[in-house]
Amino acid sequence: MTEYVGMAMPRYDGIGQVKGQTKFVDDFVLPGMLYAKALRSPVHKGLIRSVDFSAAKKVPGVVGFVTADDIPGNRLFGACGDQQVLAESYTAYKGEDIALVVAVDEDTCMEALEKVKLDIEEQEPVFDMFEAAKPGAPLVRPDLKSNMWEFMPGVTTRVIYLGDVDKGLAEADYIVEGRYTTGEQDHAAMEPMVSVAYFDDAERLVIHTHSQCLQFQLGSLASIFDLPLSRIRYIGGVVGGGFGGKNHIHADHFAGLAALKFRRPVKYRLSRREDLLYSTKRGVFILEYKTGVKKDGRLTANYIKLWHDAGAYGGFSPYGVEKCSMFASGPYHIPNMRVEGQCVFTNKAGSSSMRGFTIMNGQFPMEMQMTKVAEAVGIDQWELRFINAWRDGDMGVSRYVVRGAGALEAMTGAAKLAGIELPDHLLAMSSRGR
Amino acid sequence: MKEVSYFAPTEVGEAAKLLAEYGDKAAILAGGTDLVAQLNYYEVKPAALLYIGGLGLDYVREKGGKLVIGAGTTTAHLLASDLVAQKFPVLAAAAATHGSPAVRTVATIGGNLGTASPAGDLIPPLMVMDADVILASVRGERAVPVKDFFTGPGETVRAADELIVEIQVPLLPGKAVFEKVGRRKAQVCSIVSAAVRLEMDGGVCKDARIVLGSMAPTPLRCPKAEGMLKGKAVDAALIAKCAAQAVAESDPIDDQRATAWYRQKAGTALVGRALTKAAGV
Amino acid sequence: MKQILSFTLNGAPVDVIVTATETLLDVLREKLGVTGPKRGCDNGDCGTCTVLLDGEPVRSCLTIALTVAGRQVLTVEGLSPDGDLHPLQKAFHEHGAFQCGFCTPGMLMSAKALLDTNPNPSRVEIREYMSGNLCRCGSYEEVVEAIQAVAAGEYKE
Amino acid sequence: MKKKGVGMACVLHPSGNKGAGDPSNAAIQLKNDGTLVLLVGAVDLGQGSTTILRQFAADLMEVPIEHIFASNFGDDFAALSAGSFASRVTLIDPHAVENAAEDLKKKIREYAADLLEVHPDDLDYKEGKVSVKGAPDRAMTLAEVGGTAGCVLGLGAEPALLVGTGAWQPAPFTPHDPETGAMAAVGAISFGCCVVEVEVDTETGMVDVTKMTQVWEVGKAVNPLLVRQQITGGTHCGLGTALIEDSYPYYPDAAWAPENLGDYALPTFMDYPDEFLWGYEEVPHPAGVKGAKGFSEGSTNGPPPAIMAAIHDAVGVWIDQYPATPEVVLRALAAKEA
Repeated sequence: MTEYVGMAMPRYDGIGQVKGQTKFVDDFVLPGMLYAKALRSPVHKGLIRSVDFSAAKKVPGVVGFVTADDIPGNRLFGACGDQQVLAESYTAYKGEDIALVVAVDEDTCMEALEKVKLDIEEQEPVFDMFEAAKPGAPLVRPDLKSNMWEFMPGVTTRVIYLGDVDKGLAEADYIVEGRYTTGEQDHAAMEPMVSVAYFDDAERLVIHTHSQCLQFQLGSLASIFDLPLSRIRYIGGVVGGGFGGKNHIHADHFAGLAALKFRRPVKYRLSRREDLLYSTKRGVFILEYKTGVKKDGRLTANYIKLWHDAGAYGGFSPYGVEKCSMFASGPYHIPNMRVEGQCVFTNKAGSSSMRGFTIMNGQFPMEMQMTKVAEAVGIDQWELRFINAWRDGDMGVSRYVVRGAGALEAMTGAAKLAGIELPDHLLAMSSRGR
Repeated sequence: MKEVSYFAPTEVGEAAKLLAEYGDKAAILAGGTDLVAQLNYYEVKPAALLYIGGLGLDYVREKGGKLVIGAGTTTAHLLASDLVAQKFPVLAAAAATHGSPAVRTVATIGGNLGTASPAGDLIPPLMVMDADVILASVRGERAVPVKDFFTGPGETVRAADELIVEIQVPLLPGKAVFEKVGRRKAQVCSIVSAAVRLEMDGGVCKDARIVLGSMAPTPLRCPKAEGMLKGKAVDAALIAKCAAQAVAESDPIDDQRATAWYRQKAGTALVGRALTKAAGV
Repeated sequence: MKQILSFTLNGAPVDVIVTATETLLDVLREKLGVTGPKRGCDNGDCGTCTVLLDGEPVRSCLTIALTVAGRQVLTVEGLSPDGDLHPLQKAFHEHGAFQCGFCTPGMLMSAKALLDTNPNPSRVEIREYMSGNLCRCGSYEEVVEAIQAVAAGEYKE
Repeated sequence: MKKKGVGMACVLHPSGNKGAGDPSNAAIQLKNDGTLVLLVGAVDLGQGSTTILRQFAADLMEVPIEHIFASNFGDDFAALSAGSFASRVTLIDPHAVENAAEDLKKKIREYAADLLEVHPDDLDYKEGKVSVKGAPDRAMTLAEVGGTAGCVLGLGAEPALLVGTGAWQPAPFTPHDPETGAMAAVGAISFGCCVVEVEVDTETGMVDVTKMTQVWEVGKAVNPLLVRQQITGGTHCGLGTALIEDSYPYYPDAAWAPENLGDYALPTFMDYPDEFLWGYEEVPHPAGVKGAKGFSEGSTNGPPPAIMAAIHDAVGVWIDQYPATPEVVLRALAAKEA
């Protein structure tokens, strides 16, 4: 029998792609379909005094508006359940959705949006997480007690440790310190956020989605719409690039709410500009490292403090702080490790999962440290990494036991391909044991 | 957007009449690479679109010691033109960095002038050659030196009833060089650009032009820096001083692409490089 | 103000009612159901909407529909009218020159325009010519390889 | 002046949610003609999850791959799966497919046992056929089983819907220990090494990545063509992250946030390394089907530190942040001179 696993073969669905026949969400254009666009907060932080749709309503082609009062179920969503579906009394980042205008086409939506009279009181935003963390700092949202995420009641620092980091640093011959900032990126999938929703013959709400995770989002949508899961047909599976950005709901809730209210097919999509400015992004981490090492190159300790800018809502950020912490010492055996992580709210669009989610934010500083450690000790950087690389049975900071270790194999393979000759004593090492 | 009129005249006179009627309520559509993006994002709301692609303004000719370029000449046409390659190679060098191939097939030199971006790639080469913009209207034609054409970002001396119809480029002697830096290596808006032209006699500079892009509200001539070179033997030390002077004449800002600090630093480097190449030192 | 626009789309004549500000991309996707060209930015930056106009690549999102009156428009749907794959389509598929496929219809049209004018491009010529087509899945290496394979005659119609 | 440098980095990437608790599901239906439909919950974002899960299904059902149609279109069934994130699919979903295949084979044996008048335990399933142990002539093909169960072959047979279902998760969810932060459940970890050569323009700060090598240890390369795509893709994203992309150029201030793909500049063909080498190594992972463990996001992780190390090698400054835009590099050089 042919064995298919291990065989190079083109994508199963590739023919449709090269013929341009694959139906992405925005490719669905239905008879009588309406379009929705969002009224957004013009300020980074504000208190909504009133929204007056009376002039906008008169624009020919306008079908109506959707506000928080039209939401049948939950008015909050997101991984932490703290994000407003539509803002009611406050906005916490520039571009936050306040209402939807629904019309026969997007031109009409835009014309009507210009005529909506939004009375919003601009408040002092806070962008810098160290400012936001100070006692007495302006609150990012009125529903917060402080701008710090609580991992457990009253606990704003997630501590994960193994061994005794103070002892490990005391044992070290060299200590290398560094402070690193990992910037903010956009997923920038070629397909911007979009959704199409309508009711089918059986009165089920059909949603064409580019979701990366149908199950999670279906649950969230059902609670917003107050519909049983079985009343929603959530059709996905064709996605124009996700990279973590489509783990969040950006469009399905709005297309669905408008379809619920007006009982007609509705398309809601973000322009590229809206997508870049107002959708979720990879949030910033700032990390401080203190790495201890013996003269012979053995790592003794790694002490990390990190801060993550969550933006205005929790999303996956608290999870991300923990995930970053668990792997921020790289693929290395270090007997003593301690990570202290904090997650801080600021008045920006929410942070998100993105390719390499929070792992790359920890690998970057760790590898910078490793190169600096090699320089400090005066040891070849490959040798430093080979000596310390995980073997099966080593333990990570959160006490997981490493199985199937392969850092040595990856390094050996890369060196060979790149034309770098490694000494025999390194090539003789095995991930199967130390 | 539904009530916008569309006109596609086939003669300049016809276009001029329409412009006389509509003035600034008409948007002049050539390649559309700037205008249509603005329409897509509801940033402009013209009463009419005046498409000038049918006016026959896509040409490059040599006439009376000048290179005459129709305003509707596309960047791709400039790149393919033997005349441009031979007589005005610095324009081809800039054109090669302009947008991407699918933009260059439609983007026009007149549009690059009319858009009046301080980052317009084709402008610095035109300015180092003392080129003129020819504007036509029902009132007649006039020539405006490119260096006097811009009044601010997106703003020019073109009256609302005037149409850019031609660019006339004196084939001045000397070697001209274009340099540009952006955030990536292709399809990129310049953070800073520079064009220079040096007419050398032995090691001595007879005439000089230095133009900076993205360093001021408009593309900028640097007359004091030019003055430092004229009549002088050009060496590395003078080039360094001159580059610093050119940047001192500019007024860059912080924006999404870089800070003024960076523009000054990189601008100095680009002018220095361009002068070095142009002087052959 | 609505007007009738007549042009040739993938070899067949088309008449469609359009407004002055509608782009070719709007008309293809929303009115004619030709959804191969994608809407990625509406700003000319991404290249997913690239089509050939009289054989030359243009951004359909930056092309006012009325300006194509009487002209020839080719989209990815017109690359393989008989159902057989165009050599570039075959090569893109077999070389894995895309992942999500959203950029592919535009990528293919740029690649066709390149080979139509330069049948034997070098690696750097391919990279320069294709640089206006963005792919976030990062398939650039595979695209270059696929175009090289077609140029080398490895894929016949 | 242009200066050259070389840098490297060794990085990891975990597959699956931290703390686990992220199940996947799959189902395989036998059609009346003996072909199979595989339903998976993993969303194909372009990474090719449907393609590789079909490869697993073909091996597990021992049929030619052309006999399997695969769908990830969501709708009612597939929406049961956690989804495509955390590089989890290659580690987790093949187990669901395996369980679904085992379930279907069991159901096929049970159904065929009645027809062949033997006990199900006396039947072997091999290469798309059930046969009586020791009597290979007494056998039924999948087409015969499917056709009979669908009542299109043979009269009077009992109808049956032959669908195998499967579900799997690496471990039940475990929370962090409140005192130590311990969280022992981790699906699998993959490893990568990135070697980079750069040229740094010391006057403009532009960094040119002239050569990059990325090798990943992936457990099992289920489909080397797709392994390559994941490595080239991560290179694109990692390179943009390292050198170009920035949603807040004046962070922490929100000013001048880029609003188009010209200013939020993604790497173009020209920004990709002039020379790119890739490879994979295989250390079969005990938690994976056939040793597969996934790695795909990870290829983003190596380029940023490797590029910064190369910049340091070239010009002697540490860029302790990303992106290393021309401005960031030039400022670091200016600070070094000062």
